[in-house]
Amino acid sequence: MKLFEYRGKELFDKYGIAVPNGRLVKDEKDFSGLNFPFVLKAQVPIGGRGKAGGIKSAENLNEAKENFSKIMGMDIKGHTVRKVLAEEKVDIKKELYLSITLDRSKRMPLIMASGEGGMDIESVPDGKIFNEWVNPLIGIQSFHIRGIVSKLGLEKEEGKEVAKVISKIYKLFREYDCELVEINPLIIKKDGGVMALDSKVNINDDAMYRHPDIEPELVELTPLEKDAKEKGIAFIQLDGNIGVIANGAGLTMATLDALAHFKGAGGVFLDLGGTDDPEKVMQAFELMKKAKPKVIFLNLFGGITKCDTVAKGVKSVITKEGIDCPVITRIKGMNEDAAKEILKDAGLITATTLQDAARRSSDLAGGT
Amino acid sequence: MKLFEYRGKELFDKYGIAVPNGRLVKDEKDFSGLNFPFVLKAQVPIGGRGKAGGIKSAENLNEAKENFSKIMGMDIKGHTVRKVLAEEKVDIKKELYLSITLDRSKRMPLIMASGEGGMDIESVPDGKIFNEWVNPLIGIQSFHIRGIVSKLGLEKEEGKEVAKVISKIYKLFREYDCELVEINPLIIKKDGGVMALDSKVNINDDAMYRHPDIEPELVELTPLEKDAKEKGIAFIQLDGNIGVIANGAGLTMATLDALAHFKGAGGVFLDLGGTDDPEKVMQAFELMKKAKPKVIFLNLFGGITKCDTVAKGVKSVITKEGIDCPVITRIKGMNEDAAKEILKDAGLITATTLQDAARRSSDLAGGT
Amino acid sequence: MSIFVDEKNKVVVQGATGHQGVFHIGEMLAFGTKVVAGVTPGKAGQEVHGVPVFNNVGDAVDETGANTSLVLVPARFAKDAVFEALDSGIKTVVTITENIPFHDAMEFVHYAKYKDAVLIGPNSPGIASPGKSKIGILPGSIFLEGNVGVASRSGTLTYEIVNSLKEKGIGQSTCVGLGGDPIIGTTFIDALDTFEADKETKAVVLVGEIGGTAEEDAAEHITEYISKPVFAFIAGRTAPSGKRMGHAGAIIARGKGTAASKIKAFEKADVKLAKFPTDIADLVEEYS
Amino acid sequence: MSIFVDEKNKVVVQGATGHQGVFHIGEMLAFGTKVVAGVTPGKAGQEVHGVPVFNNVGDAVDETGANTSLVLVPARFAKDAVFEALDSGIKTVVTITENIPFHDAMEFVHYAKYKDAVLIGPNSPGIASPGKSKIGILPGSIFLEGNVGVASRSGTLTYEIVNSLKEKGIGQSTCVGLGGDPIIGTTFIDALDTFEADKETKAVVLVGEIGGTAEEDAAEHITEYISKPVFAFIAGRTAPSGKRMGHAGAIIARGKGTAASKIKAFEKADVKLAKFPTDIADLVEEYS
Repeated sequence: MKLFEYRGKELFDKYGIAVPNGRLVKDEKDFSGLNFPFVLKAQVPIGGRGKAGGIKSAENLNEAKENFSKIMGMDIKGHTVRKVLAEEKVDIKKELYLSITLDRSKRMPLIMASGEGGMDIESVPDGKIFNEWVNPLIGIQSFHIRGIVSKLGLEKEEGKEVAKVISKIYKLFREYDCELVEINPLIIKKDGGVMALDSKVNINDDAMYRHPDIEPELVELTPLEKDAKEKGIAFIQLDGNIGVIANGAGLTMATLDALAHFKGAGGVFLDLGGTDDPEKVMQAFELMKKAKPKVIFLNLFGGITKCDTVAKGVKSVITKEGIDCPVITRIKGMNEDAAKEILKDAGLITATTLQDAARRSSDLAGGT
Repeated sequence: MKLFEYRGKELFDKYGIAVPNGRLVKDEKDFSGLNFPFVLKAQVPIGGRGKAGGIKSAENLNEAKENFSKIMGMDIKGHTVRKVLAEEKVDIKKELYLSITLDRSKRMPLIMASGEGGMDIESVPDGKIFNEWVNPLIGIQSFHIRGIVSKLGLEKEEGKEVAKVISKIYKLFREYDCELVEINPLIIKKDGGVMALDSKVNINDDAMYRHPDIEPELVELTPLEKDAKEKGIAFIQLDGNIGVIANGAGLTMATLDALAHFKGAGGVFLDLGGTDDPEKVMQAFELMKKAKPKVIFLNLFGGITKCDTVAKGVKSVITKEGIDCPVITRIKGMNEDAAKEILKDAGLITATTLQDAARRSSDLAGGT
Repeated sequence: MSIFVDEKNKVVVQGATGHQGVFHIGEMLAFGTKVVAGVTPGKAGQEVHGVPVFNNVGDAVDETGANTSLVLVPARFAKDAVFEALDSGIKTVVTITENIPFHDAMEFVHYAKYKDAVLIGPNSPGIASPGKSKIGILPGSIFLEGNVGVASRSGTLTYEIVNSLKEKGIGQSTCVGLGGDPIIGTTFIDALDTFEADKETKAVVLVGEIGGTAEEDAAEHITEYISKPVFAFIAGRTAPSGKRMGHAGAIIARGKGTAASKIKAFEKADVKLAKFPTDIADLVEEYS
Repeated sequence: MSIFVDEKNKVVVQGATGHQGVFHIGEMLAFGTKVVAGVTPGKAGQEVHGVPVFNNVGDAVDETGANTSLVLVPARFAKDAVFEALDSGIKTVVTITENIPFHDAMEFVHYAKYKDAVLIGPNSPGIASPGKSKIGILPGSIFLEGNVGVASRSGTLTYEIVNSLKEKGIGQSTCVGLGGDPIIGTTFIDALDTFEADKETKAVVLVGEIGGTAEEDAAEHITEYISKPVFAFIAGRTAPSGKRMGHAGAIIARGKGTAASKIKAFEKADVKLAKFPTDIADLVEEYS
């Protein structure tokens, strides 16, 4: 789960990492007590807000009011700004980059740091990024921190302060089951001291049960996706107009890919998983209907799951509630013949192969 | 460092392990507020105090006074009782044994538990002791605790409480760098709940720097041993009358063994270590003199250490301060000839072999 | 031969008495797998399809000689279960459980290495060596004994591919489901090395998907170390960036993990790529 | 041959610029040891006897190809130093540092196993393969090339024994100081197995002492697996119970770890025991 910048900074504060003096502002009254100049920052779960006009500074109250009203409610890549963070400006001596991510290949946390912060880390040359991997069996050790800090070209006292921050964010990363903690920029202030000017904190969804203090916000999901998540259904809205229901994430992805081959475009990714529970099938279809696809493509492979059981579930939904778009089905595996009979009986189109079904779905949807 | 029972119980309390209501009592005034019956327990850094009369119960104030005066100041295996713990009696339903030690062979903490507590664990048959080893790379896990608790023959609720205690003492064991944590007996109370009636906690000396909250007491050392410890000299008082100074713990032990072969008995184990620093040599000799051995046996092997340098140090001590017992020396290794000259010059006896030196020392000391 | 599992694997099922446990113990027994024990704390003495249940893995190992574990416990108990298996001397651990916190998985993946044990998963459908043993929740009906090795990050998609191999009479030496999580024990590289060393295996099929760089790593490895022909299918060519596509591991993050990158890497390594999952069988058939 | 170390070991010294570091780098170079790097944080660019100093082990490995580390840092930095060596790919770590907290040692001993590395010590005087390499603080002058293997828990006592072997013209294949701590990496059993496999080694000398059951474990192991003649000396026959005799590991605790028990175990395993340290040489001479 991605945390908004301000919530990430609350965690930083909890771990003793300095952040600028600031607060969420809902209206002008909230400006009182903050010293000018300050910065107004749109809280959105996505990068690139600066370029989109989501960050503006204010030298005085008028400017603050004006810029606040510009930012609040604006749209940044599909996300409406509902929260604005106001933060006092800080005199910057040096900007660094610091993050911890999961290295999937090494199966370890990876600490990355650079003496060049404040810009997109992808644009920093590899030679200027320093990496340390932390084996989870031993956790962070002094040598990891020394290995990074000694290469950042810092003065001795600065290095000591940065070392402390690394140790603290690792603790945060580990204790809050993070997938990502990023500080960009981490700054050395003109008057000394180290401060996190931004925060990106991403907590592993599957570990949220261990962190009851983190209120879930699911800011990056659409309303239907949130609904699906609560129901435990893997459901993702995409740009196209064909709703794909399949069993298994890989098969669902492969089905979307097959559509693309025939110029069709998936509008929904819906993975039924291993279930043939009629209740779950019904919930899935209901969600799919709400997404209003032009065509629904049901692609099943029955391994352990029996195709006819799923088909019965589908039939009962359709019989009970009706369906207002064509449904193409492609069924393979355990009891596939019985399943096809049931689906035909429910008025659905049964295709023979994945290619055939994908072609027909794409044609019906009218291409992209 | 061995902690007194009452200090171990303070740690138990810190970790949420129940202990009887009690306190250290210095005189009769301290009895007020404690409910009868209670138990008076001599605080000594050694087992077997019960048999020695160091534990007595009190049903009323008179008995308390009487027994207190019996225990305070008594001698238990060479340890004078200077502290007495008074504890309210508890109704016992069941007595268990629980400990964590270091398994040197497996290089892991070993949790041991038995449904038969209250007696010396060595007298419990192996089949009734259950072991779980905790790999330090993963620390304690639920399965370790289940593995033990499921075998103790406890009722479900009792098992849950004991499980909590195991988890807590492991935490204590790890966080306080313990070599040993033992609760014998750990009791199930008649009115439910689990309580530690005794405590043995032994903290690794080399890790004491991490535990500034634990005041060192070194209760098991003699005054001269304490003095030596502060000076960083490996010095142990033994029952015999020959003071052995050698370099290296193994060589010093082997020298003591050699004396025994000739019916001599070591009175002091003094390991000079790798030093040839005259200051250290002088300190070592001063300590040795205070121990008043009948004979001093100096056994040196010079590897990196140069024998003549040590010999010079010895000579200067003896020249400056004199020595009131014979000193037998056996010198081998780097620059041994020069060293022998120096020692002869200082009036010391130089033997040729270990056996020769050991025989002569034993003879001079007059056997055991 | 086969890789990782064969008739010598004596399986203890952790989480034996739940719905899934009972069902799959039956399925595995029907396949011929030597399921010798189940474990559910507090349920010692029970039986599942005649298989004795123990309170803990240590007891199961002592009593039955189990050397392999199938982990079916809920996610929040999975780390404990894998550690227990490894500390009880189990040398092959197949972890089906999904939704295990990544930090837990990182710990037990490395602990398995410390124990010199093979860890498959988590979030794996299991592993099957047709004619010998099936450990997991893969359907037994899709397999055919033969000499194509299959390693996959996916479940149903793999069943589909294996089934299409079977329909063309192409059998499998071993089919291993590596798991759909970002942090897994056995990787494509491990599977490739083991297939390469396995005399029975003549060709390898890899089923990859978006997320991470496992396929890119595998492609490099193939160029350098693998002499047997490799076929691959990559799912998720049309997946958008930043969305988890069902599997916890199937996500394009910060520009990394795209299907395009994986396909390019495989092409460079002369791996034959299929457009549709069912095409794999045609490619393998053409080759042989 | 020899065990654990030979002319292929390229040594980085952790704690290179302290008094001990400087002295022993000189001694090792004089012995012929390939000391290729030193490490002291913040001292990169310095040299010790011409050996370049780096800020960290990773840099030293990258620049010099070091594959072996000698740890001479103070006790409270030792765990970090050993972890650093292991994570930098060092495959042989010789730890001289004494007074390391046991819990630290437990962690890095098992981490060394995870890394498939040989860890000698802590509280070891080091290891020497005469004519090839000496890594540690053992005096170079006491050795002679030959075919007796020596493994010991002690320092000076071992020098004495090795020296007496040399005086009789009996050379050593390798002399390894296992360390005087209760928690050590390489044990008697490890050393015995390696000496058994080493063609050059014809006989093995073990120098044990009170504390723990390493000698009893070794005795059992000898009966079962070791065909070469084994000689032993045990120090501490007169040591009282409950006192640490200089070494952190030399303590009879709760009735365990007595010399009597060790001597009995060795006698049962047909190990020839010496009464005085210097007798070992006579026993070995008689045998050969």
